[in-house]
Amino acid sequence: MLNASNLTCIREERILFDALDLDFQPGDIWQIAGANGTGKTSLLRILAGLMEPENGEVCYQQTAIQKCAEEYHQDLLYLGHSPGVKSELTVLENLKFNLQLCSQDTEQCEKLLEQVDLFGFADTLAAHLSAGQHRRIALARLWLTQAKIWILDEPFTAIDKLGVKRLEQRILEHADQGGIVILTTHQDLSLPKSRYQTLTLERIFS
Amino acid sequence: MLNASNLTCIREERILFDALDLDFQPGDIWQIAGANGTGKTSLLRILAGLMEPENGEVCYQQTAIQKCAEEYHQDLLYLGHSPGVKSELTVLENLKFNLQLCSQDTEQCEKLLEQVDLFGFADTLAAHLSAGQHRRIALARLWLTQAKIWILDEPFTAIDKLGVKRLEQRILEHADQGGIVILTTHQDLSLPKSRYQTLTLERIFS
Amino acid sequence: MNPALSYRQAFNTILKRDLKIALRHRDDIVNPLLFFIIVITLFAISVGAMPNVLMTIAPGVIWVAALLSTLLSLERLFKNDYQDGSLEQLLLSPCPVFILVLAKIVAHWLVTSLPLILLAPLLAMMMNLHPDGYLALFLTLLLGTPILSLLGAIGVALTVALKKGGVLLSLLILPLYIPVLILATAAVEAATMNSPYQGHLAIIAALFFASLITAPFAVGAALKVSTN
Amino acid sequence: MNPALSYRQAFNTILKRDLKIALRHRDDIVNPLLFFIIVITLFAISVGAMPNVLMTIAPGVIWVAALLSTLLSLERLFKNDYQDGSLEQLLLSPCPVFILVLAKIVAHWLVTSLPLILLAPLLAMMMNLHPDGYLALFLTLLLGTPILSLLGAIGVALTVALKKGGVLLSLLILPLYIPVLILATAAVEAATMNSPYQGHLAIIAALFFASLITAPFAVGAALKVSTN
Amino acid sequence: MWKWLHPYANPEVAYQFTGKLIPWFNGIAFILLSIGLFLGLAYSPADYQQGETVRIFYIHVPAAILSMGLYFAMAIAGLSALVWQLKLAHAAIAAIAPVGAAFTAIALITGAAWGKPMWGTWWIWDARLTSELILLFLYFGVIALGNAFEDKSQGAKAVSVLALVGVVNLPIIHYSVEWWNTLHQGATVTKFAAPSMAMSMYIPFVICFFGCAFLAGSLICKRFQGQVLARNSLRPWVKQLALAEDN
Ligand code: HEM
Ligand SMILES: Nc1ncnc2c1ncn2[C@@H]1O[C@H](COP(=O)(O)OP(=O)(O)OP(=O)(O)O)[C@@H](O)[C@H]1O
Ligand SMILES: Nc1ncnc2c1ncn2[C@@H]1O[C@H](COP(=O)(O)OP(=O)(O)OP(=O)(O)O)[C@@H](O)[C@H]1O
Ligand SMILES: [Mg+2]
Ligand SMILES: [Mg+2]
Repeated sequence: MLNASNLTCIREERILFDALDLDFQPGDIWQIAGANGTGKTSLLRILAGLMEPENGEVCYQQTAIQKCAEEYHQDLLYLGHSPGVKSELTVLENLKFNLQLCSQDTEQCEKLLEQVDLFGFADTLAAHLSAGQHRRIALARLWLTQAKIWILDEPFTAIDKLGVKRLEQRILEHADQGGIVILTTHQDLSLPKSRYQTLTLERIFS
Repeated sequence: MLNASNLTCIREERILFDALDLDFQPGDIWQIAGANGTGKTSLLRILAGLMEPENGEVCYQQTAIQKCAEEYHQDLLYLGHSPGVKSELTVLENLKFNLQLCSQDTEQCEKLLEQVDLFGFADTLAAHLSAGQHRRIALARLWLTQAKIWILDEPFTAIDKLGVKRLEQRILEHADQGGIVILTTHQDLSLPKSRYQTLTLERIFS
Repeated sequence: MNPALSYRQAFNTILKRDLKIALRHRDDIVNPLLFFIIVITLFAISVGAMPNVLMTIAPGVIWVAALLSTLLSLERLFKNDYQDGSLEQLLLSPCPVFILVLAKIVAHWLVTSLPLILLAPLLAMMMNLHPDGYLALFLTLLLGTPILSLLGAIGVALTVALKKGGVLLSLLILPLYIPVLILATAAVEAATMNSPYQGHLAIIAALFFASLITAPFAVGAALKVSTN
Repeated sequence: MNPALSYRQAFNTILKRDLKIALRHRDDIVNPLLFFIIVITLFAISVGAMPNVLMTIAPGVIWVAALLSTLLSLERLFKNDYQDGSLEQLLLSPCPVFILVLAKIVAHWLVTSLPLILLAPLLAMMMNLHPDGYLALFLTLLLGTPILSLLGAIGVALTVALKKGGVLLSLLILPLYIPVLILATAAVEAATMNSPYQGHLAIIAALFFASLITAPFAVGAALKVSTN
Repeated sequence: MWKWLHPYANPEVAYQFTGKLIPWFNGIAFILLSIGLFLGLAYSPADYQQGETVRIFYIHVPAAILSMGLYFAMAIAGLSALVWQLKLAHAAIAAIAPVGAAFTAIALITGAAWGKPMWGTWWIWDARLTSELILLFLYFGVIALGNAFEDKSQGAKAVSVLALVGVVNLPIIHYSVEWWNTLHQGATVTKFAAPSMAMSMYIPFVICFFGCAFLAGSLICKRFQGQVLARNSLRPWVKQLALAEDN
């Protein structure tokens, strides 16, 4: 469904990866692994269309993603290092805004709050949350989105153990329903080994 | 050496912890555990003297830390969620600044770079590093400091596995030399169980 | 797949969010306004007790103050969104970028320039502006400030990812602002002397429509370049 | 335990770092300067071809421009450091905070105000300032701008942790700035009329020393409150 | 002195103490103001230069002097908040600021009203007038800064710093008439040695002044009580108080 061919990425005159071919099929979970600075984030941003590769192209349903931006974005959910939570808005307002942008009704909010364990914080400003709670607001989107392709850059950062478990469950559920999940993390996934593939980026010394 | 008595912390009218007594002895490693938003960061900030508790006091060598700020700061190293790395400076300049503030000679830089696996990035602007590399600059201080008390808030965030291992080793080494390490992390420490104590903060429902 | 958002809805959602943030923050509204007032009062204080001097420089001072306060509020337009990652999310939304951008610019104008326009008569009074100039001042501000916001947005979009954005911003957009400034002050001055100023006003209106139509696309393109 | 840093060294280290960042960034230097020039040119443009009007308002315009550009550059003084956590680290350093703060303020002044002072004569020429006023302008700027930086730092330190810092900042420090503004413009005006202005200058100098001695402590206290 | 003051540093004691003061302050203020205003507005002679407008004097000057005095009191509270960590001083600052702002506004308004007949203009940008206006802005700054912090005690500390810094404005206001040549009247009542003013005006003025001062005191005590309650809302004695109120 989503595939990349011959991707090359060069940053600051350092080759991060070269002639990378990738093919993501419905139901896949991919973990992009690798040491710090090997280009995981760069790869995800290229796949999401936020960055242009030095070479190669990314295709969604056989069309280059630049050409079908509207459909691709409809089907894509990308969460980066900074996840676009507005500190000036309360938790509820943040969630509602996300819901509205997906044109869903805003009644699920209560349930959502519980799902990400922020119950009772609905009217707290996001600025007044702890690091983990702040990220949870962004992660709540995973429970409400209908996008098929999830690209998650270190989704487990700052999340406690119970939270990580719930997230993993949600990811598995999504893949079982025919979605694609591409994520990076430095922790080990506790999913069954057979359920996910790992792509390890190596540092290229040039 | 460092002890806290009767600490209470209230944020946003939520009691985070109440009447907490702590005593840290040379050689101790303490992991502060707990779910998101239970007050780990708040506790560390109180211990470092960056925040005032609602009640209670923190003493260093039997003196309240407000009263002996200069000595305490001399012996303290605190790394928070955002670790004070200047994006506008290069890696080397960042390290040198840190060295100078500890009035150490700036010749160790090369070695330090290797220790945190940033060799070859000396002249890269910190803004152009990956998330993990950015944090490594701050963590480099652990290798050059002579402070006895380390307070580390989620030091392993965004660091790859090898990096985490090295960090843990360094922490152990420090404790063995009679230092105190207080840290939070949502991952399990791979240190021998007997070497560290865990304080788990619970959510108080009021 | 859920039904795509209609353009109208998308526009409204963004507009509402930005207005809400501005109202919450309050800063965004009060700041430019306060700045506007401050610049004018400082002038009144420092030029001091010479009412006739004040009178001659009034149109200029008021317009310069309006221009400066727009210039300064512009940085906020995309900066916060860039830093907390919301901008990426907007670019990844299925809606065409220019609609979202337009919504953000409209919100910005509503928040920063509108209060300023409403307050201008009061300050004009403080500055001893000739009564015939009031209408002209109001009209030029009403047509002129949107141009400032629209053009400014292009500059901000180009510089948002740069650490050293600020300088560039002023350099990029000031040359574009100066014609508006000259036209507008000329119009107000003409009005105070009771000569016709419709010509000036027509040119400003033309500039307004031209920038309304082209700026959102330019901003969209610039944002894509910036987040790369 | 390593020997504590001498105060001198600590001061130098911070000063050097801040200057380096400013030179790297360049923004910090060029921005206030550019703003200063812009305000003055815009006035010259909009007040237009009335040299004698320009002449009477010149001291006021130049000083207001200097004041505004200081005001705007102030936010940077601690904001970046607060956001990336450096501020916490500074507060935790074994040196007394007031030394570090003083170093930061000095760096800020060197970077933002000094270029402005050096450029002022040129702009004074543009504004048709009476030749007798040059020396007074230079002296008042030299003594006055440090006061602006010192007092401003207190305001910034108080508001750095607040989301809605900007407005408050102006509200807090402008009252403190206005006496300096009045004194300075009065001095320059006196000079252009060939009357003595040493009295004004003496008061400005007194204010300078008073703020030099007290402000760093106030800033230190304010920063501690802000990071709480 | 500390020993004597110490019991009053307890919020509950302070709350009750100010509660007892309020009726006294109210009474004294009422009596003094009625006498003073009667003497001033009806009894005392009109000025040979200024005519009947001189009667604004009996409001204008007490308000102006109090606006400065209250600021000074606030600064002292700020100092004790910072130096001795006195939590009650936080409440005191928050109590004084709006009252002070009100008196400043009164001084400005009455001054402007007086200026129109005397100088022919409501407002000029002269040193005393400007610095009094600055004082009003300083009060606004203090109030706004206090409100901007969600955390009350953090806000109070920030406000203390600001209040202390703002004190520099006071000598500027007071001496502005000597430093700059302005339209505004020089020191007449505040020259301690020999008030250069007729006794028939001086006595009503003094009575008015103390009347205003006690009025301010009573307002401040009232606000202080509210602030103390708000800042101690989690304490048992406040809860008891609230319960007693309900019954
Ligand atoms: C808006 C206009 C005015 C303002 C802001 C203002 C402000 C003040 C202030 C702050 C003081 C107290 C000074 C001190 O105690 O050091 C004061 C005192 C006084 N004002 Fe005004 N004033 C204004 C207009 C006037 C006018 C029009 C008059 C009458 C011609 C006047 C007569 C006085 C007198 C007689 C005193 C007592 C002076 C002393 O003994 O210190 N004021 N005013
Ligand atoms: N700046 C702030 N202002 C007000 N309240 C805050 C602020 N930061 C945190 N809090 C509140 O304090 C509580 C504890 O926050 P803290 O950051 O100490 O949690 P934590 O244990 O470090 O969590 P995490 O694991 O997510 O980092 C949170 O519930 C939050 O609501
Ligand atoms: N904004 C940038 N500008 C220039 N170069 C960059 C930028 N961000 C990252 N790089 C470079 O690209 C390389 C890869 O960065 P990337 O963020 O993709 O790494 P990563 O694998 O995500 O690392 P981490 O595990 O630390 O998040 C890094 O070596 C860095 O030097
Ligand atoms: Mg990364
Ligand atoms: Mg935390």
